[in-house]
Amino acid sequence: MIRLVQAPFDPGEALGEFCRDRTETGAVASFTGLARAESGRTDILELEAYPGFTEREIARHEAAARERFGLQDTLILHRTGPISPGEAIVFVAAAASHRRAAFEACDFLMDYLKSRAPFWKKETGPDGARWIEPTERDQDDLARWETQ
Amino acid sequence: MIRLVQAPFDPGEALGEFCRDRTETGAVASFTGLARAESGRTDILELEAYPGFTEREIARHEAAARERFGLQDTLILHRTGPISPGEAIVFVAAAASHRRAAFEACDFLMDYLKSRAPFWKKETGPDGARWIEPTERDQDDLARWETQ
Amino acid sequence: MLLFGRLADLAGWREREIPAASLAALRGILAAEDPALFEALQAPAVRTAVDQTLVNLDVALRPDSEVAFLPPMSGG
Amino acid sequence: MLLFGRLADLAGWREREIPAASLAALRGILAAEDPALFEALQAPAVRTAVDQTLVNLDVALRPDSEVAFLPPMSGG
Repeated sequence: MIRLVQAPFDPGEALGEFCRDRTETGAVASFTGLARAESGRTDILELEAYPGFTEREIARHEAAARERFGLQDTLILHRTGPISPGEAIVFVAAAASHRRAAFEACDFLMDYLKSRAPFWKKETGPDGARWIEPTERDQDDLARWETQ
Repeated sequence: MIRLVQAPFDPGEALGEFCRDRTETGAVASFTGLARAESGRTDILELEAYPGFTEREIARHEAAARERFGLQDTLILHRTGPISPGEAIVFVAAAASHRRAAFEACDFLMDYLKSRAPFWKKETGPDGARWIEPTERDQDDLARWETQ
Repeated sequence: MLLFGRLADLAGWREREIPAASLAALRGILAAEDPALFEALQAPAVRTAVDQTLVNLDVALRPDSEVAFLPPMSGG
Repeated sequence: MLLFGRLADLAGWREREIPAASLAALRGILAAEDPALFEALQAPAVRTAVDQTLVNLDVALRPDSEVAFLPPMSGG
Protein backbone atom coordinates (compact mmCIF):
# COMPACT_ATOMS: atom_id res chain seq x y z
CA MET A 1 0.00 0.00 0.00
CA ILE A 2 1.18 3.52 -0.82
CA ARG A 3 0.02 6.53 1.17
CA LEU A 4 1.02 10.15 0.61
CA VAL A 5 0.96 12.02 3.91
CA GLN A 6 1.08 15.75 4.51
CA ALA A 7 1.62 15.87 8.28
CA PRO A 8 4.70 14.54 10.12
CA PHE A 9 4.38 10.82 10.83
CA ASP A 10 6.09 8.43 13.23
CA PRO A 11 7.96 5.66 11.34
CA GLY A 12 7.83 3.57 14.53
CA GLU A 13 4.06 3.63 14.55
CA ALA A 14 4.04 2.56 10.90
CA LEU A 15 6.38 -0.37 11.60
CA GLY A 16 4.44 -1.40 14.71
CA GLU A 17 1.19 -1.55 12.76
CA PHE A 18 2.84 -3.30 9.82
CA CYS A 19 4.24 -6.07 12.07
CA ARG A 20 1.04 -6.58 14.07
CA ASP A 21 -0.69 -9.98 13.94
CA ARG A 22 1.76 -11.53 11.49
CA THR A 23 2.11 -15.15 12.55
CA GLU A 24 3.50 -16.42 9.21
CA THR A 25 5.84 -13.67 8.12
CA GLY A 26 9.29 -14.29 9.60
CA ALA A 27 10.99 -11.21 8.15
CA VAL A 28 10.14 -7.50 8.01
CA ALA A 29 12.72 -5.10 6.60
CA SER A 30 12.11 -1.38 6.70
CA PHE A 31 13.75 1.83 5.59
CA THR A 32 13.16 5.31 6.97
CA GLY A 33 14.50 8.36 5.17
CA LEU A 34 14.97 11.37 7.46
CA ALA A 35 15.40 15.00 6.44
CA ARG A 36 18.92 16.22 7.23
CA ALA A 37 19.82 19.64 8.53
CA GLU A 38 23.23 19.35 6.79
CA SER A 39 24.80 21.47 9.52
CA GLY A 40 22.46 24.39 8.98
CA ARG A 41 22.67 24.35 5.20
CA THR A 42 19.11 23.09 4.89
CA ASP A 43 16.22 24.69 6.73
CA ILE A 44 13.35 23.13 4.91
CA LEU A 45 12.73 20.47 2.32
CA GLU A 46 9.66 20.68 0.13
CA LEU A 47 8.24 17.63 -1.61
CA GLU A 48 5.77 17.95 -4.44
CA ALA A 49 3.74 15.05 -5.83
CA TYR A 50 1.26 14.68 -8.68
CA PRO A 51 -1.70 13.33 -6.69
CA GLY A 52 -3.32 10.32 -8.33
CA PHE A 53 -0.50 9.81 -10.82
CA THR A 54 2.15 9.51 -8.09
CA GLU A 55 0.24 6.87 -6.13
CA ARG A 56 -0.56 4.89 -9.27
CA GLU A 57 3.04 4.86 -10.50
CA ILE A 58 4.31 3.77 -7.08
CA ALA A 59 1.62 1.08 -6.77
CA ARG A 60 2.85 -0.37 -10.07
CA HIS A 61 6.38 -0.67 -8.69
CA GLU A 62 5.10 -2.08 -5.41
CA ALA A 63 3.31 -4.81 -7.37
CA ALA A 64 6.50 -5.48 -9.37
CA ALA A 65 8.49 -5.79 -6.12
CA ARG A 66 5.97 -8.18 -4.58
CA GLU A 67 6.18 -10.41 -7.61
CA ARG A 68 9.94 -10.20 -8.06
CA PHE A 69 10.82 -10.93 -4.43
CA GLY A 70 7.84 -13.12 -3.51
CA LEU A 71 6.68 -10.74 -0.79
CA GLN A 72 3.71 -11.13 1.50
CA ASP A 73 3.09 -7.41 1.91
CA THR A 74 4.57 -3.94 1.41
CA LEU A 75 3.89 -0.49 2.83
CA ILE A 76 5.12 2.86 1.57
CA LEU A 77 4.45 6.16 3.33
CA HIS A 78 5.75 9.31 1.65
CA ARG A 79 5.55 12.88 2.90
CA THR A 80 4.59 15.77 0.67
CA GLY A 81 4.77 19.49 1.41
CA PRO A 82 7.29 21.21 3.70
CA ILE A 83 9.47 18.93 5.86
CA SER A 84 11.77 20.02 8.70
CA PRO A 85 15.16 18.46 9.55
CA GLY A 86 14.75 15.24 11.56
CA GLU A 87 11.29 14.47 10.19
CA ALA A 88 10.66 11.26 8.25
CA ILE A 89 10.32 11.78 4.48
CA VAL A 90 9.70 8.19 3.50
CA PHE A 91 8.99 4.85 5.16
CA VAL A 92 9.17 1.56 3.26
CA ALA A 93 8.47 -1.87 4.77
CA ALA A 94 8.48 -5.33 3.17
CA ALA A 95 7.24 -8.58 4.73
CA ALA A 96 8.53 -11.94 3.51
CA SER A 97 9.18 -15.39 4.82
CA HIS A 98 12.96 -15.01 4.41
CA ARG A 99 15.10 -12.01 5.35
CA ARG A 100 17.03 -11.77 2.05
CA ALA A 101 13.82 -11.12 0.07
CA ALA A 102 12.65 -8.51 2.59
CA PHE A 103 15.97 -6.61 2.51
CA GLU A 104 16.26 -6.69 -1.27
CA ALA A 105 12.69 -5.51 -1.76
CA CYS A 106 13.20 -2.47 0.51
CA ASP A 107 16.45 -1.67 -1.25
CA PHE A 108 14.79 -2.01 -4.69
CA LEU A 109 11.81 0.15 -3.72
CA MET A 110 14.03 2.87 -2.26
CA ASP A 111 16.22 2.98 -5.38
CA TYR A 112 13.08 3.39 -7.43
CA LEU A 113 11.63 6.09 -5.16
CA LYS A 114 14.90 8.06 -5.24
CA SER A 115 15.24 8.17 -9.02
CA ARG A 116 11.96 7.40 -10.72
CA ALA A 117 8.94 8.04 -8.50
CA PRO A 118 6.94 11.19 -9.38
CA PHE A 119 8.18 13.53 -6.68
CA TRP A 120 9.99 16.85 -6.95
CA LYS A 121 12.17 17.95 -4.10
CA LYS A 122 13.33 21.45 -3.28
CA GLU A 123 15.87 22.30 -0.58
CA THR A 124 15.80 25.75 0.95
CA GLY A 125 18.65 27.03 3.11
CA PRO A 126 20.53 30.26 3.85
CA ASP A 127 21.91 30.17 0.27
CA GLY A 128 18.48 30.01 -1.34
CA ALA A 129 16.47 27.20 -2.92
CA ARG A 130 17.51 24.42 -5.28
CA TRP A 131 15.73 21.47 -6.89
CA ILE A 132 17.26 18.10 -6.11
CA GLU A 133 17.65 15.62 -8.97
CA PRO A 134 18.83 12.00 -8.74
CA THR A 135 22.59 11.76 -8.27
CA GLU A 136 24.87 9.59 -10.36
CA ARG A 137 25.01 7.25 -7.37
CA ASP A 138 21.20 7.02 -7.34
CA GLN A 139 21.26 6.12 -11.05
CA ASP A 140 23.95 3.48 -10.44
CA ASP A 141 21.96 2.06 -7.54
CA LEU A 142 18.89 1.74 -9.75
CA ALA A 143 20.84 0.16 -12.61
CA ARG A 144 21.80 -2.79 -10.35
CA TRP A 145 18.25 -4.11 -10.62
CA GLU A 146 18.19 -4.01 -14.41
CA THR A 147 21.21 -6.20 -14.97
CA GLN A 148 20.10 -8.97 -12.66
CA MET B 1 23.66 -0.95 21.66
CA ILE B 2 22.62 -4.54 22.32
CA ARG B 3 19.85 -5.39 24.75
CA LEU B 4 18.57 -8.86 25.63
CA VAL B 5 14.88 -8.67 26.52
CA GLN B 6 12.73 -11.29 28.20
CA ALA B 7 9.25 -9.79 27.70
CA PRO B 8 7.55 -9.23 24.31
CA PHE B 9 8.59 -5.89 22.79
CA ASP B 10 7.13 -3.66 20.09
CA PRO B 11 9.58 -3.25 17.17
CA GLY B 12 7.71 -0.09 16.21
CA GLU B 13 8.47 1.52 19.54
CA ALA B 14 12.14 0.58 19.13
CA LEU B 15 12.29 2.15 15.65
CA GLY B 16 10.43 5.26 16.78
CA GLU B 17 12.91 5.84 19.60
CA PHE B 18 15.88 5.07 17.39
CA CYS B 19 14.79 7.66 14.78
CA ARG B 20 13.94 10.39 17.30
CA ASP B 21 15.91 13.65 17.16
CA ARG B 22 18.19 12.60 14.33
CA THR B 23 18.75 15.73 12.26
CA GLU B 24 21.91 14.51 10.51
CA THR B 25 21.19 10.88 9.78
CA GLY B 26 19.41 10.55 6.45
CA ALA B 27 18.98 6.79 6.46
CA VAL B 28 17.70 4.26 9.00
CA ALA B 29 17.35 0.63 7.92
CA SER B 30 15.78 -1.91 10.23
CA PHE B 31 15.03 -5.58 10.37
CA THR B 32 12.45 -7.33 12.53
CA GLY B 33 12.42 -11.10 12.87
CA LEU B 34 9.02 -12.50 13.86
CA ALA B 35 8.26 -15.96 15.24
CA ARG B 36 6.28 -18.02 12.74
CA ALA B 37 3.47 -20.39 13.57
CA GLU B 38 4.39 -22.46 10.49
CA SER B 39 0.74 -23.46 10.08
CA GLY B 40 0.46 -24.94 13.55
CA ARG B 41 3.76 -26.83 13.40
CA THR B 42 5.36 -24.47 15.93
CA ASP B 43 3.69 -23.56 19.19
CA ILE B 44 6.57 -22.01 20.98
CA LEU B 45 10.12 -20.97 20.31
CA GLU B 46 12.63 -20.86 23.13
CA LEU B 47 15.76 -18.74 22.95
CA GLU B 48 18.64 -19.30 25.32
CA ALA B 49 21.53 -16.86 25.74
CA TYR B 50 24.73 -16.87 27.82
CA PRO B 51 24.20 -13.61 29.71
CA GLY B 52 27.27 -11.38 29.69
CA PHE B 53 29.07 -13.43 27.04
CA THR B 54 26.24 -13.02 24.51
CA GLU B 55 26.05 -9.24 24.87
CA ARG B 56 29.82 -8.89 24.68
CA GLU B 57 30.15 -11.02 21.55
CA ILE B 58 27.34 -9.09 19.83
CA ALA B 59 28.80 -5.72 20.87
CA ARG B 60 32.06 -6.74 19.20
CA HIS B 61 30.21 -7.36 15.91
CA GLU B 62 28.22 -4.17 16.28
CA ALA B 63 31.50 -2.25 16.58
CA ALA B 64 32.84 -4.08 13.51
CA ALA B 65 29.71 -3.14 11.54
CA ARG B 66 29.93 0.52 12.57
CA GLU B 67 33.49 0.67 11.39
CA ARG B 68 32.99 -1.32 8.19
CA PHE B 69 29.93 0.60 7.00
CA GLY B 70 30.70 4.00 8.53
CA LEU B 71 27.55 3.98 10.65
CA GLN B 72 26.36 6.66 13.03
CA ASP B 73 24.52 4.28 15.35
CA THR B 74 23.15 0.76 15.73
CA LEU B 75 20.57 -0.89 17.95
CA ILE B 76 19.96 -4.60 18.51
CA LEU B 77 17.16 -5.98 20.65
CA HIS B 78 17.00 -9.75 21.05
CA ARG B 79 14.42 -11.79 22.91
CA THR B 80 15.34 -14.66 25.20
CA GLY B 81 13.04 -17.21 26.82
CA PRO B 82 9.77 -18.53 25.40
CA ILE B 83 8.37 -16.69 22.34
CA SER B 84 4.91 -17.15 20.79
CA PRO B 85 4.11 -17.00 17.05
CA GLY B 86 3.81 -13.41 15.82
CA GLU B 87 6.10 -11.98 18.51
CA ALA B 88 9.31 -10.19 17.55
CA ILE B 89 12.46 -12.26 18.17
CA VAL B 90 15.00 -9.71 17.01
CA PHE B 91 15.13 -6.06 15.99
CA VAL B 92 18.17 -4.53 14.30
CA ALA B 93 18.47 -0.89 13.23
CA ALA B 94 21.36 0.98 11.60
CA ALA B 95 21.67 4.75 11.09
CA ALA B 96 23.90 6.17 8.37
CA SER B 97 24.09 9.16 6.11
CA HIS B 98 23.47 7.04 2.99
CA ARG B 99 20.90 4.29 2.54
CA ARG B 100 23.26 1.70 1.02
CA ALA B 101 25.41 1.62 4.18
CA ALA B 102 22.34 1.34 6.42
CA PHE B 103 20.87 -1.57 4.41
CA GLU B 104 24.16 -3.46 4.21
CA ALA B 105 24.84 -3.06 7.91
CA CYS B 106 21.44 -4.52 8.87
CA ASP B 107 21.95 -7.36 6.45
CA PHE B 108 25.46 -8.03 7.82
CA LEU B 109 24.32 -7.95 11.45
CA MET B 110 21.39 -10.27 10.77
CA ASP B 111 23.61 -12.80 8.97
CA TYR B 112 25.92 -12.75 11.98
CA LEU B 113 23.07 -13.10 14.50
CA LYS B 114 21.59 -16.04 12.57
CA SER B 115 24.78 -18.10 12.41
CA ARG B 116 27.31 -16.93 14.96
CA ALA B 117 25.75 -15.06 17.87
CA PRO B 118 25.62 -16.99 21.15
CA PHE B 119 21.96 -18.04 21.15
CA TRP B 120 20.41 -21.49 21.16
CA LYS B 121 16.95 -21.88 19.73
CA LYS B 122 14.48 -24.67 20.37
CA GLU B 123 11.21 -25.11 18.50
CA THR B 124 8.38 -26.97 20.18
CA GLY B 125 5.33 -28.15 18.23
CA PRO B 126 2.89 -31.06 18.15
CA ASP B 127 5.77 -33.33 16.98
CA GLY B 128 7.98 -32.47 19.95
CA ALA B 129 11.01 -30.23 20.38
CA ARG B 130 14.07 -29.71 18.21
CA TRP B 131 17.13 -27.46 18.39
CA ILE B 132 17.55 -25.17 15.38
CA GLU B 133 21.03 -24.81 13.90
CA PRO B 134 22.13 -22.45 11.11
CA THR B 135 20.99 -23.67 7.70
CA GLU B 136 23.27 -24.01 4.69
CA ARG B 137 21.63 -20.85 3.38
CA ASP B 138 22.52 -19.00 6.59
CA GLN B 139 26.14 -20.13 6.19
CA ASP B 140 26.17 -18.98 2.55
CA ASP B 141 24.66 -15.63 3.54
CA LEU B 142 27.40 -15.14 6.12
CA ALA B 143 30.15 -16.15 3.69
CA ARG B 144 29.23 -13.22 1.40
CA TRP B 145 30.82 -10.81 3.89
CA GLU B 146 34.09 -12.70 4.10
CA THR B 147 34.88 -12.62 0.41
CA GLN B 148 34.30 -8.90 -0.02
CA MET C 1 -1.95 22.01 -18.15
CA LEU C 2 0.22 21.28 -15.10
CA LEU C 3 3.84 22.10 -14.39
CA PHE C 4 5.92 20.48 -11.64
CA GLY C 5 9.20 21.14 -9.87
CA ARG C 6 11.63 23.57 -11.49
CA LEU C 7 9.36 23.94 -14.56
CA ALA C 8 6.71 25.63 -12.39
CA ASP C 9 9.37 27.92 -10.88
CA LEU C 10 10.60 28.79 -14.37
CA ALA C 11 7.13 29.57 -15.74
CA GLY C 12 5.89 31.30 -12.59
CA TRP C 13 2.71 29.19 -12.56
CA ARG C 14 1.74 25.61 -11.86
CA GLU C 15 -1.63 25.20 -13.51
CA ARG C 16 -3.44 26.86 -16.44
CA GLU C 17 -6.20 26.19 -18.94
CA ILE C 18 -4.84 26.34 -22.49
CA PRO C 19 -7.09 25.40 -25.45
CA ALA C 20 -5.17 23.15 -27.88
CA ALA C 21 -6.16 20.23 -30.14
CA SER C 22 -2.94 18.27 -29.70
CA LEU C 23 0.28 18.17 -27.69
CA ALA C 24 2.15 19.62 -30.68
CA ALA C 25 -0.33 22.51 -30.88
CA LEU C 26 0.06 23.12 -27.15
CA ARG C 27 3.86 23.25 -27.51
CA GLY C 28 3.42 25.73 -30.40
CA ILE C 29 1.35 28.04 -28.21
CA LEU C 30 3.95 27.86 -25.42
CA ALA C 31 6.81 28.51 -27.87
CA ALA C 32 5.20 31.78 -28.91
CA GLU C 33 4.26 32.82 -25.39
CA ASP C 34 7.26 31.76 -23.29
CA PRO C 35 10.28 30.60 -25.33
CA ALA C 36 12.32 29.78 -22.18
CA LEU C 37 9.60 27.45 -20.89
CA PHE C 38 9.20 25.90 -24.36
CA GLU C 39 12.93 25.23 -24.45
CA ALA C 40 12.88 23.67 -20.98
CA LEU C 41 9.97 21.38 -21.93
CA GLN C 42 11.96 20.03 -24.91
CA ALA C 43 14.70 18.59 -22.66
CA PRO C 44 14.85 14.78 -23.03
CA ALA C 45 14.67 14.38 -19.24
CA VAL C 46 11.25 16.05 -19.13
CA ARG C 47 8.42 13.51 -19.35
CA THR C 48 4.92 14.30 -20.57
CA ALA C 49 1.70 12.83 -19.18
CA VAL C 50 -1.72 13.16 -20.76
CA ASP C 51 -4.60 12.32 -18.47
CA GLN C 52 -2.09 10.87 -16.01
CA THR C 53 -0.57 8.50 -18.56
CA LEU C 54 3.00 8.98 -19.83
CA VAL C 55 3.19 9.60 -23.58
CA ASN C 56 6.22 9.70 -25.86
CA LEU C 57 4.75 11.03 -29.11
CA ASP C 58 2.26 13.68 -30.12
CA VAL C 59 -1.32 12.89 -29.13
CA ALA C 60 -4.67 14.55 -29.75
CA LEU C 61 -6.22 16.38 -26.79
CA ARG C 62 -9.87 16.57 -25.73
CA PRO C 63 -11.24 19.79 -24.19
CA ASP C 64 -10.95 18.31 -20.69
CA SER C 65 -7.55 16.64 -21.14
CA GLU C 66 -4.99 17.14 -18.39
CA VAL C 67 -1.44 17.63 -19.70
CA ALA C 68 1.43 17.51 -17.23
CA PHE C 69 5.14 18.21 -17.81
CA LEU C 70 7.37 16.31 -15.40
CA PRO C 71 11.01 17.27 -14.83
CA PRO C 72 13.47 14.66 -13.45
CA MET C 73 11.87 12.95 -10.49
CA SER C 74 13.38 12.32 -7.08
CA GLY C 75 11.62 11.16 -3.96
CA GLY C 76 12.71 9.56 -0.71
CA MET D 1 30.56 -25.62 34.36
CA LEU D 2 27.73 -24.54 32.05
CA LEU D 3 25.97 -26.40 29.23
CA PHE D 4 23.81 -24.73 26.58
CA GLY D 5 21.27 -25.81 23.98
CA ARG D 6 21.14 -29.48 23.07
CA LEU D 7 24.14 -30.27 25.32
CA ALA D 8 22.08 -29.35 28.39
CA ASP D 9 19.20 -31.53 27.14
CA LEU D 10 21.61 -34.43 26.56
CA ALA D 11 23.24 -34.16 30.01
CA GLY D 12 19.99 -33.44 31.86
CA TRP D 13 21.57 -30.44 33.63
CA ARG D 14 22.70 -26.95 32.74
CA GLU D 15 25.06 -25.99 35.53
CA ARG D 16 27.30 -27.87 37.95
CA GLU D 17 30.36 -27.36 40.11
CA ILE D 18 33.13 -29.77 39.07
CA PRO D 19 36.62 -29.50 40.64
CA ALA D 20 39.29 -29.78 37.93
CA ALA D 21 42.73 -28.21 37.45
CA SER D 22 42.49 -27.88 33.66
CA LEU D 23 40.09 -28.24 30.76
CA ALA D 24 41.69 -31.59 29.89
CA ALA D 25 41.15 -32.81 33.45
CA LEU D 26 37.52 -31.66 33.33
CA ARG D 27 36.97 -33.57 30.08
CA GLY D 28 38.52 -36.64 31.70
CA ILE D 29 36.08 -36.48 34.61
CA LEU D 30 33.14 -36.12 32.19
CA ALA D 31 34.39 -39.04 30.03
CA ALA D 32 34.25 -41.33 33.05
CA GLU D 33 30.92 -40.03 34.28
CA ASP D 34 28.88 -39.52 31.10
CA PRO D 35 30.51 -40.92 27.93
CA ALA D 36 27.65 -39.66 25.70
CA LEU D 37 28.12 -36.10 26.92
CA PHE D 38 31.92 -36.40 26.62
CA GLU D 39 31.48 -37.57 23.02
CA ALA D 40 29.12 -34.68 22.24
CA LEU D 41 31.57 -32.13 23.69
CA GLN D 42 34.32 -33.41 21.36
CA ALA D 43 32.38 -32.41 18.22
CA PRO D 44 34.31 -29.73 16.27
CA ALA D 45 31.22 -27.51 16.15
CA VAL D 46 31.14 -27.26 19.96
CA ARG D 47 33.04 -24.19 21.21
CA THR D 48 34.51 -23.87 24.68
CA ALA D 49 34.62 -20.68 26.75
CA VAL D 50 36.59 -20.23 29.96
CA ASP D 51 35.56 -17.23 32.01
CA GLN D 52 33.50 -16.03 29.05
CA THR D 53 36.43 -16.09 26.62
CA LEU D 54 36.56 -18.62 23.77
CA VAL D 55 39.53 -20.99 23.98
CA ASN D 56 40.86 -23.45 21.42
CA LEU D 57 43.42 -25.40 23.42
CA ASP D 58 43.72 -26.85 26.91
CA VAL D 59 43.97 -24.23 29.64
CA ALA D 60 44.54 -24.35 33.40
CA LEU D 61 41.48 -23.63 35.55
CA ARG D 62 41.24 -21.70 38.81
CA PRO D 63 38.80 -22.82 41.55
CA ASP D 64 36.31 -20.13 40.49
CA SER D 65 36.71 -20.55 36.72
CA GLU D 66 33.51 -20.72 34.66
CA VAL D 67 33.69 -23.25 31.82
CA ALA D 68 30.94 -23.22 29.20
CA PHE D 69 30.37 -25.63 26.31
CA LEU D 70 28.58 -23.99 23.39
CA PRO D 71 26.89 -26.03 20.64
CA PRO D 72 26.27 -24.41 17.20
CA MET D 73 24.74 -21.00 17.72
CA SER D 74 21.70 -19.54 16.00
CA GLY D 75 19.81 -16.40 16.92
CA GLY D 76 17.42 -14.10 15.09
